[in-house]
Amino acid sequence: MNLYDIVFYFFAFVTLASAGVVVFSRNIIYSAFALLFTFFGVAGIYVLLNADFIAVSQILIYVGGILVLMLFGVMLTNKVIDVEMKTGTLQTLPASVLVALIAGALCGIFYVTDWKIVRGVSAPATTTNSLGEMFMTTYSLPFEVASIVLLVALLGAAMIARKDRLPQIKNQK
Amino acid sequence: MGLLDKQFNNSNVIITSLDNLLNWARLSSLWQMQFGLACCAIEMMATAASHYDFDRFGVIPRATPRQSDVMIVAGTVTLKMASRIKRLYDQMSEPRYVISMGSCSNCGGPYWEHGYHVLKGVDRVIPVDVYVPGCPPRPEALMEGLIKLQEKIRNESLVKKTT
Amino acid sequence: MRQYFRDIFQSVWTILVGMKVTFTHLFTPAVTIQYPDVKLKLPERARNRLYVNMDDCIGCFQCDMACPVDCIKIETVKALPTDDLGLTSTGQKKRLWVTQFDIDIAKCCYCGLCVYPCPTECIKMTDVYEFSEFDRHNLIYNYATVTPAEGVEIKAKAAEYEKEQAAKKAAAAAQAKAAAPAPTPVAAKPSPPSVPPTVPPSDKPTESKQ
Amino acid sequence: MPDTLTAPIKTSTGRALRTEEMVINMGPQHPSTHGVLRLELVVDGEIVVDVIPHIGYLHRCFEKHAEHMTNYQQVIPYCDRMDYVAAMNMELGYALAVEKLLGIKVPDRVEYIRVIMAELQRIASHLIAAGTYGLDIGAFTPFLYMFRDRERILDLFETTCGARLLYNYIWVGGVSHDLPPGFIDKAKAFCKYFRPKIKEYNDLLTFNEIFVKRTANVGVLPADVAIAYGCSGPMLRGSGVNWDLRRDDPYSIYDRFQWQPQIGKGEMGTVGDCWDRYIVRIREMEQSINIIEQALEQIPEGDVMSAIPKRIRPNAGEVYVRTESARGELGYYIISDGSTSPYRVKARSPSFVNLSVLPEICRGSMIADVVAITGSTDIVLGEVDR
Amino acid sequence: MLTEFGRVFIFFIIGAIFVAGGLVTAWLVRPQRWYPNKLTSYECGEEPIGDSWVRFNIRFYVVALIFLVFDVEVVFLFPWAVVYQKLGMYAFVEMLIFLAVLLVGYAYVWGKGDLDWDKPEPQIPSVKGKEVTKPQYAEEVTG
Amino acid sequence: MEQFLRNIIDNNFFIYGVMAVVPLLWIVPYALFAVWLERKVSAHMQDRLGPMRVGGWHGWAQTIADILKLIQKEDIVPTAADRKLHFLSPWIVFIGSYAAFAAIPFSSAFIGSNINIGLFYVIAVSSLVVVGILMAGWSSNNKWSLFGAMRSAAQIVSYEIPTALALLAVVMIAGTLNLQEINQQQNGWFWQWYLFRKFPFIFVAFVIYFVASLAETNRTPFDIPEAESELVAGYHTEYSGMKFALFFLAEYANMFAVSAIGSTLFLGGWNSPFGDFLGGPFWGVFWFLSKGMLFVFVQMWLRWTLPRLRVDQLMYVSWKVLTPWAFACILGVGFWMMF
Amino acid sequence: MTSQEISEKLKAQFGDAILEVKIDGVLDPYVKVSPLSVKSVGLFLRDNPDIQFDYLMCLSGVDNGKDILGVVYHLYSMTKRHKITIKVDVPKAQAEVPSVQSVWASANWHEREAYDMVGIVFTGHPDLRRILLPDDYPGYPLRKDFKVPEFYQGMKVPY
Amino acid sequence: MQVSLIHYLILSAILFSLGIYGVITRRNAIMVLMGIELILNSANINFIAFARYAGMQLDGQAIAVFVIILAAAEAAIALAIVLNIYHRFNTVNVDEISRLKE
Ligand code: SF4
Ligand code: SF4
Ligand code: SF4
Repeated sequence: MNLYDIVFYFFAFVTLASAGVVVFSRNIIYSAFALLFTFFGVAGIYVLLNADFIAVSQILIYVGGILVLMLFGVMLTNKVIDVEMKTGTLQTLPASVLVALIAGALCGIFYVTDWKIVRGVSAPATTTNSLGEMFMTTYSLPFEVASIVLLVALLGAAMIARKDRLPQIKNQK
Repeated sequence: MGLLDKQFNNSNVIITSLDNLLNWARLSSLWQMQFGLACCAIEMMATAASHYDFDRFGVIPRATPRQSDVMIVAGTVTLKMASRIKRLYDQMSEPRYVISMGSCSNCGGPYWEHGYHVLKGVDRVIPVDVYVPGCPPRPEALMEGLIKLQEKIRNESLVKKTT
Repeated sequence: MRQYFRDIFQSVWTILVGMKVTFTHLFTPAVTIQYPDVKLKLPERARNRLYVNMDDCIGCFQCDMACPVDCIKIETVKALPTDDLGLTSTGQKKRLWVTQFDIDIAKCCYCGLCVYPCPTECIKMTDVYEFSEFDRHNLIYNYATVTPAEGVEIKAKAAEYEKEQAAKKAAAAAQAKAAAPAPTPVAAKPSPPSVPPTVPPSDKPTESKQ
Repeated sequence: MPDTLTAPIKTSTGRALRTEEMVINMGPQHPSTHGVLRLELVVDGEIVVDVIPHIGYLHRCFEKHAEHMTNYQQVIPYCDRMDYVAAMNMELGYALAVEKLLGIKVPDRVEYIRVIMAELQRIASHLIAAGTYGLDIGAFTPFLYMFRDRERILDLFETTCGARLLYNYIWVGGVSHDLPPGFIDKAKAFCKYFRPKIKEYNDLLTFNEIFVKRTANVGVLPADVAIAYGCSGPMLRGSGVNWDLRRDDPYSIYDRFQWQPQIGKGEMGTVGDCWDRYIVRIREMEQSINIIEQALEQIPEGDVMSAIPKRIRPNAGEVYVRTESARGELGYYIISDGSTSPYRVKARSPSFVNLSVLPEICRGSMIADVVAITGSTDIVLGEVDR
Repeated sequence: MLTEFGRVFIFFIIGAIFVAGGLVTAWLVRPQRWYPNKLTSYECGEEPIGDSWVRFNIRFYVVALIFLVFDVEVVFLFPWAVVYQKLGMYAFVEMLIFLAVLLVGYAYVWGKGDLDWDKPEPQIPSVKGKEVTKPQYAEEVTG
Repeated sequence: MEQFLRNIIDNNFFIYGVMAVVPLLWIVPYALFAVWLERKVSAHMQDRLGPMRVGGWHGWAQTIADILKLIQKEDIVPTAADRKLHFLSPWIVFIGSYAAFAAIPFSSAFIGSNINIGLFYVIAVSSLVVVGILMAGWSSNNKWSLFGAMRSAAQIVSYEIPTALALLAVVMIAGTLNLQEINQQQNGWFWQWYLFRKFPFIFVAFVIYFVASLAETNRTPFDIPEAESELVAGYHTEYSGMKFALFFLAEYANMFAVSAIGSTLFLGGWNSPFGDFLGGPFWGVFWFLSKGMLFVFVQMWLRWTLPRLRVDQLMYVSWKVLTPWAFACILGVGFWMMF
Repeated sequence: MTSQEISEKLKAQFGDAILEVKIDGVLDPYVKVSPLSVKSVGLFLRDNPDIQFDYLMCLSGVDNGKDILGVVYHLYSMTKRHKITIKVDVPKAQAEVPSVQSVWASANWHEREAYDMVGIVFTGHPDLRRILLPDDYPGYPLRKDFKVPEFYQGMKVPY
Repeated sequence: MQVSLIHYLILSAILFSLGIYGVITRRNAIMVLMGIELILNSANINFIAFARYAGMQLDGQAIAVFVIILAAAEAAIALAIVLNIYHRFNTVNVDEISRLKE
């Protein structure tokens, strides 16, 4: 057991435990905040996999962006004293069975498959540079497509979210 | 249960020096609750302003009771306000101190006789450590009250007083 | 569009102007008076704690009446003809024992109205402002030169004297008009408003300085 | 799912809230309510839907005290304590009212002293108003500069009457002390010192773009609304109404001086916005300096105590006298029943009336604007609640 | 072998240890005298009306939505900026296209006012009430 | 286990640990000093003196007393609050701002972790703070806290864009995200600093970065999340004692972190302004810290000069002023480098 | 316009509702009107183009003794620059006066204050609550027969 | 056991299952979204693990970046929709919504 392994188990534990909280917590705000630790743990996993750029992007986008968005969403749509806050669950039993099956199957498949592990692939010194080059060259089309996706997301989100947002201020008593 | 909740029966060097240190910290950093009631509050503001500068004593105003150490009741406490003052005092975190500034909060001041809506002394609702007389007290007087309070804090002790 | 650029320019410019002002003040000497170390000399007319020169007080109640707050409490007892209370500095003869002269400085509003009517100018406002207390009751200042015990004694004496006088008078009256219905000498001395001092007599020494 | 669990929350006027609204209490202990005002804000996000002011946290029973005093003179300390930042102006109004009731004419020197004091006090008061206004908007430093300069005025007052804040100086029929020796020079020196300071405030605060953006077009109070609500003083002048009791209903000797009432012109936004009210105060300070300088030049010699009546005992009757205090029209309605103490004194305090328009101009603004608007009305709670 | 990121991780740990240390020291020293009134929520001395856990208004939201998109864009821009010098013209043009597309969106949301924090138009009060006929003000009053 | 221990020793674990503690040794005294400095600076700007009495000379011990006092303060968790989250949020806020120090090069010889995407990392990790603040505001169940947190989150989130874009302009020239390398590129006299290259684009970028960083650290004129005159104390209204101290510490740590990034990217970091004069790793620390403190001083200076903006104006500044100008800078630099 | 003319106009318009006019021998001339007509008088005074009392300077509640309460309106015209005082007397037992809040908006708080202090009920007032004193405060302090309560919410009131 | 590809794969599998579980069982729309985020994360772990161990090289990472970006776009749109729905129906409960739609 070397340090690498310990760190891996640590992050794996953080990820899974907090993911568990996300899924099983009855309080949606806890779920949302637990998501922070999940994302963080996953970022740690990425680092262990030599994907530093992705790890940091993960923090930037997931924690700084998506999570904040989720938190806002939760705060905008829920009252803590509501019944809704304690989100109801449904079909817990069948779901558990189903999910257990999926998990088992996946693990099994992963386990039995003889992955062609390429040894000795040392990580490039600077993933960022290489990634940048790849975006500009190999992946230039997806890159531009991404911009379109983002544009659509921007327009769509803004359009959907926009509503008659201004409250009616009555000047009459 | 923290240290400050304890009462030692006899003192020793450690306790005394700890006492001194903690007391020193407490008395040097009395954050004042930003809270003025009436005319005295204007003098309190003047005390904080350039000419007198409360900051020299380490007193800075904090708006929330949770972070303030000393409540300077500056002005007339009315019946309507008394319960609010009580609540604010309750919400302060310990250790906390109260300076009653001016005649009004000492005992109703000029309103003690006919003031049907004036609480005759803030000590009817919250415990007061130092009374600063004056109507309004000069800024210097308030500072003197503060120094008195510091004196009082300096003499606080973790050792149980054998009385 | 022009507005947009104007706003940006204005903001930057006015911010710089403001920064200049604060920066110059960084180097102007502070106006602070470092209180416990340096104390301002208060002007002559400063109105702070009251002081009563009891040697001069003739117990005329003028100050009490003038006070809007009613924070002066005076109690006088007629002096016996045998007592010599001395003269005030203005040469007036004092005829009353001032057995109690309390000023509740905690109630006082420092308006100074009590100062003007005093015939002997013995109540005045001083420049003492540092007199905060841990206990509110210490803020009741009793200026009377007679101690409470002495006061009781004086009162007793006065009552006795009154009684004597009344008895004498009654006797005289009885002598003079034996036939006439005697005027009932009611409790001759209207007992002084025996309001007990609202607070126990303070252990504070009577203010005698200044 | 509808909110079945929670009963609808109601404001103190009984209005039930809509789902996204919430009620916040701003005050009585809040850094920017200038004392113990409490504003019940109904907010929708950051937008203020309604404001319900609650006052009375400093109701000190002035009117009852006035009735209980043994003579008219004793009311003056209580007048001081109504508007404690402009105590001289409060005294002046009361003294004038009682003098009118008595039919006394005071000596010229007294009139001049009163005007000087009242104008100095107006400057001191406007300094606090502008300083705390800066504080409300978030600028800390101008506040301290203004307090620094105010301290000089207080020094003048202190040498004159011995008190820094509550003076009991202007008496019925006179003033309590004559000017101390050297006062006139000191006052002149102050005027000279003060003029350039106004520029400093302007540089630091008034024309700061952030400050302008925060206050211009915010809390617009049109002239007709201002009049209907009985606003007065800088509040009314800020709305562009050229109205100053010192000029339009002259009392004392204000007609002897050259000066200009200042009105809001909507330089930065709409007429009657917060910035206008603020600038009116700043410019009024300049005008007050003008008046003081003229008065200091013209002041005659004389006795200040000669007209003080030995015993104040007006005939039965009543009088309403109004003066322009630092906040606006200060009226005293005094009923005398022929005894030595007033039968009824009602103080029509400017802040009380000015404050009543607050809900009108706050509706539909943001929380930060409420702070700005409240600050610009420059209320003193002692006077609102009396 | 502790990579550079391992060292970053140590920073996290040290930070946590510091917080823990601080809190524990404070816990050792501070008094704890709770009573129900002390634990009431602060609201300027008043009793809070209603809960603060209410639904907030949507306007906090649109900003975050727009932010997210730009955040993502930043993620793309960084690798690009790093290799910009090396790749030169090609990267520049490509990025111009990328930016142009996004700027369209930016212009759109700007034009549609989604970048504005929702702020109602200032409401100017007016004299109201049925019985009112507005009095006319003479010149010298309003002038 | 033995293996593990050996690993630790082999890996110089301790050395790294010590290196990680060093910034802490800087942050805490720095925060104490900065708070003291802030009070002194503000005082002198306002013609007063500031702390004078605690500890003797100019109240140097003032902030030490403050922190010792905060330790003694009772810790209050309101009944209405959510206790778990209330407890957790100072951790996240402090750790978030502390972790940013990992990538900051204090001198050519000292950097917590010389990761090659240092800059990107710093930007990313500071977003942890947002979550912590939201947590603090929400869990307090206090309306002022909630408002403060919402505003704060919206604000930090919005100003992250101009910050990142402004920094991007430098990255384009530098061609690396490694802060140490960026520093090395600015070696030499002060006109080698990026601030003065490609004039005026980088200069504008610098201004944008500075303004945005003010907002990210909630400093005036962008201190609306804790605007005292509006929101009492913002998201930490309900926090007392040590937890509040942690927020406070985090705020000042953040102030220094953004200053450090600013000085690294624009002002040459640990480079001496005068070529080799007073160069070297040791003096590097000196230069770095003094540049950082210069920034901090300017932040204070602004704070005591300016009023604060309103929320909508804040958004205006971010989205309609800073962001477009930052884009313009990027394009400008891009064109300059191409042609 | 002088007070004389104003009062004459009023008399001509309202006749019996004008109970008393006093112009000489007092410092402030006043017109006493019957309680019920006060609102219409107010409207008339405000809207009559010759009078135009657009500014309500002050509204005071008074305890006149002998179980009579009074309301005093001090009016001023910004445009015409004249003033007048209107008075109303009501018996204490049935102290009700129509509200003039809709005539002069500034009356709103003044009336609440008069209600609070003297206990005059202004009918038609949109929001007649106590303004200065707490809602549960006993009594109307500016009445001459007011007794200070011994305790208020457990706090001792007298010294 | 030395940590290798399989560990990561199993980790991602568990994460995936948890995400699925969340999506299936929770009725709150935002909770469903959180589940989806978990699933996307697990997918990303796979990509990067393959990149590291199975010779996918940087391509895996590049794809992961695109996935993150898609996730962001998805989150933005989805949350906007949820909010819109919330405004319409005053609930974010999925069942409730489908009932109300009829
Ligand atoms: S003590 Fe005097 S100055 Fe202070 S509040 Fe009371 S009346 Fe005002
Ligand atoms: S100063 Fe005023 S309040 Fe004080 S005792 Fe004299 S008259 Fe009374
Ligand atoms: S007025 Fe003077 S002499 Fe008379 S009782 Fe008072 S202090 Fe004594």
